[in-house]
Amino acid sequence: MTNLFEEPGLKQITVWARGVYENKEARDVVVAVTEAAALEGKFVQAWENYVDLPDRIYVPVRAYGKISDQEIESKYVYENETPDIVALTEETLVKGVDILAGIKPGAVLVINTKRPAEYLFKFIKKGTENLASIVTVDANSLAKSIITLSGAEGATDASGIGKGMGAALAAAIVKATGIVQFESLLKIVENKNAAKKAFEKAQVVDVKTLVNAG
Amino acid sequence: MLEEIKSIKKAPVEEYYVPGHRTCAGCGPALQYRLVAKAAGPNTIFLGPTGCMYVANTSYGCGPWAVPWIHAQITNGGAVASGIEAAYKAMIRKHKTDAEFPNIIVMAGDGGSADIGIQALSAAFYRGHNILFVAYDNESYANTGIQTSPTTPYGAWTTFSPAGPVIPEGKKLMPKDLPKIMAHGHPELKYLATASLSYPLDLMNKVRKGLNANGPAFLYIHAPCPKGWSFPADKTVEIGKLAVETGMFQLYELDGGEYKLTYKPRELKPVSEYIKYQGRFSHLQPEHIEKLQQFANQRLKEVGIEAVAAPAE
Amino acid sequence: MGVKKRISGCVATANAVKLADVEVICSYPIRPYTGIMSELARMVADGELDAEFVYGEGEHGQLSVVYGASAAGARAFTGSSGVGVTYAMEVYSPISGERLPLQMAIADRTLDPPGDFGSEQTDALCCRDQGWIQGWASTPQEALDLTLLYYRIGEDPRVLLPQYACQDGYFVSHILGEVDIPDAAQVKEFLPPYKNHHVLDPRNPQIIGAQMEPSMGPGMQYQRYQAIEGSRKVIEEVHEEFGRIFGRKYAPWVEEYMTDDAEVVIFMQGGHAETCKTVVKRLRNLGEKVGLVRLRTFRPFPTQQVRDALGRFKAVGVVDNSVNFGISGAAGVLLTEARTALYGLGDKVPTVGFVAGLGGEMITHDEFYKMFAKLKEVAKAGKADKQSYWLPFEL
Amino acid sequence: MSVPVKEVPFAGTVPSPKTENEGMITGNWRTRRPVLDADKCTNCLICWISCPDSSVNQNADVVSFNLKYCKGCGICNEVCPVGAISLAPELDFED
Repeated sequence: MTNLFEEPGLKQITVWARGVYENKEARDVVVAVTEAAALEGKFVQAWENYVDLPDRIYVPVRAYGKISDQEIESKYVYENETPDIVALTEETLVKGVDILAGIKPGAVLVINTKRPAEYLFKFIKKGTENLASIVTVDANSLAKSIITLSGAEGATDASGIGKGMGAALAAAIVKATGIVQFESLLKIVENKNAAKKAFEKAQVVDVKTLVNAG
Repeated sequence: MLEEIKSIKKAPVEEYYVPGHRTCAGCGPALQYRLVAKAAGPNTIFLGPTGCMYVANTSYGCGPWAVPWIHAQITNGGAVASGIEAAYKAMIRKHKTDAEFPNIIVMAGDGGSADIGIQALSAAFYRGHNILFVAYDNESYANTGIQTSPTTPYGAWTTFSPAGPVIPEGKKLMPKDLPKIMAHGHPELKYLATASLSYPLDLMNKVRKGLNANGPAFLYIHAPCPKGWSFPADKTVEIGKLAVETGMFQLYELDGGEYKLTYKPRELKPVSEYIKYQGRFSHLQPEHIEKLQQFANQRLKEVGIEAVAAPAE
Repeated sequence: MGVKKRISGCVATANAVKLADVEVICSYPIRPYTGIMSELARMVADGELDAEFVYGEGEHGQLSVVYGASAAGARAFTGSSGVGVTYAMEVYSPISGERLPLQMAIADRTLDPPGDFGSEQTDALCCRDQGWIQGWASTPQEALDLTLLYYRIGEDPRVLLPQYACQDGYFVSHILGEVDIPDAAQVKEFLPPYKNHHVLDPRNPQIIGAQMEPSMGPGMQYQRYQAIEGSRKVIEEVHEEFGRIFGRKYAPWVEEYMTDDAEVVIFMQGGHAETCKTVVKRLRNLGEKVGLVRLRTFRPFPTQQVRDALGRFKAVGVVDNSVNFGISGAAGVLLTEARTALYGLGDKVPTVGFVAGLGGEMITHDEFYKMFAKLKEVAKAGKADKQSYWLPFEL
Repeated sequence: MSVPVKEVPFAGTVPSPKTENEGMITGNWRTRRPVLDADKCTNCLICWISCPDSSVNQNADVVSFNLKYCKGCGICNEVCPVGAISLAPELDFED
């Protein structure tokens, strides 16, 4: 059954965040990356997890993106069941949250953190067998999170896409995965400076080296 | 008869609003809920009209109450409580239960009390049911992501009253004064008080007075909301104190028909001290802040405090 | 044994509520059901009934009060008519979803505009899909009996669903009829005290109505579906026992009148069926093979029983006493449900819709006569040339 | 994925929890952990009475924290009159 409905070439991005304080940033990451992909002629979709809303301060919440070469047919499959890319707007999410649930082989984990990947890897208890690399970037040092309630529940975000820390996190995703051209992302995000610095500074670590070290 | 709690150290250790709920970190309404439950004790039935304290507390088919709890619609907390009370009265009288008459407490938000719920609330008090109706005021429809309610202050940004070039102050209307609406015109009312989570002992004792009143009692609790008001989650208690110290909220009770101030700030601070920590007011211009100051002065005057606050800078 | 009195449907219902020994009643005035509450208020004031009589602040409040009362473990009663029934709409689904078997009497009434106070089944039919047991009484006697039957069915631990006991406003609710009021001992035997396993009791704390995420939604709805489907067996059992105890036997689903060798029948529910009976009888005297099938239980809808009952005639006319603007078949919900029941029988049983008695107007003998005449034509032709007819304008 | 019917609570009703609601464990919300300096704590219980999550425990001498549910809001740190509570990054702790 699953194979019958598989959509080859469909990539899924799941961003985990802390409610209220980073909800916009999570939404911005998926919107920025998918809008960039749309500029490149891809079919895209971005949305927030409805059950996670209304978000509460610090509650783990998810935002999703889908990018494909073909028209997306699973547009109302409302959770990303097999993500290719997982990103965290906040580092503590590695602890006690099943962030890698369902990831595809070769998946990439991108974390907003000052800490090294080796340290964070210790906290991830499930799903690492399919994980190819961990990308770290100190997005908080490049841009602040914008806390706003506008844009939630399907409304228009009056504060602008990629104005805050999400621009940096999106850039790290692009650097590690090449899912879109970095130039495309820059056309979308407002905080281009943060995106550029993140693109430059993000560190990609092969999970194999972490497993061997651990 | 529930006895007066003399100090925080003498407050009951037992929790009836236990850990494990999906309320915000630093949630004011959750804190007041815990204090109300603690003061009320085990022989209590809670009703939760729709709102944050329904949805956030019962997400995923579970809940944090060690006492019975039932959902009511956002419209009908007062009516459902009336039904429970009438049922217990009749069942006890007709020997259909050997239970003791319970404390019946409605925990309604400002929408479920001052707005869509006011009809059921007023009717329950008119009829004289022996219930305690708590209106926890976080000054917005918070569960749906912060929309204006009748108690949202003038000038506050919400997703239904955003500030913009055409409407620079955000919310243009002055808030309803629910405790005064309740105080005047409900002849069966036995007890009414306002409280704040920042004054926990006062709050718990007002809960007990209300439950001891043997008739309809109304408690209006100021419950700062870090999400909706945009202040850091650790500042909830401080914001609650500032509301009282600036006169934006007044602590009083109406017991036996007379207003009594239960806390009088030693020195009133200007309203600007209160609003500067809250993102929802960050767009306000001096003329808007002045209007808020006048609003606070007026409310203070109504409860017998002459405003001495300096005008906003 | 009981006593016989000439009373209205309102008073008959009130007597049943008294016999059911309810604990909480919640009132709000609206014609034509008001008489039920006035009668109950009098009974409470006179000490005939020991119950809390709560003045609702409106129908929404009424339903909310009995919701709370039922959740606290009390047997509870309320009622309404017309726009009052629709004003309370928010509260019907929580009551059935939380499986609180309280009862609401509906003396039906047309909806506004323009403030017509006459009988029409539209109000009650608006709430037909809320997970409540529902059916219509055609006489004051049946109104009394329906109240007792429904409490017993709804409170059965296999069912636990609320009930709308409906009667046509004015016709049934106001016109006196002879009613056998059973004695309390018989009712006690038939209707045991209300017990539920989820009640608000601090000695056994439970959380009632916690919020579910969408993944629990299908299961929650499936439970209610199972409850109403499962009630079919209970409805039959309870009717059987009612007959045994009270000596009045009702067919649980459809009542057939002079249908034995009938060729065409009218299918309908409610008090106007009494008028139809006269027409059937007179036409029979003239040698016409006509009959009446009266639906007694509308929810759950007895699909199989209706199919069995109607499937053997040459034409069926379905009388809808409600407005359902834009509905398939251009008549009413009874026509669509009857057609669903008959689906697959091909052209064997042509069906025609008749919308009649709207706004509280009576359905006259003459109108029923015309309906039967039309049905004879349809039976002869083997098909109808029109889906439905609005009376008196189109027939 | 839909929950099987048998696992859906009947009539939306569940038993009340006694001391903790295991259905909603919130310790993983925390980014900062409260840490007590027991030498400074006077056991005044202001932090205990001010916790929205009932996650400060009373003990004989000094308070402790219920980290299974503590969301790390930091109110305890704010209200402590003697500065006995501090907040440390949660990822500094391996447990």
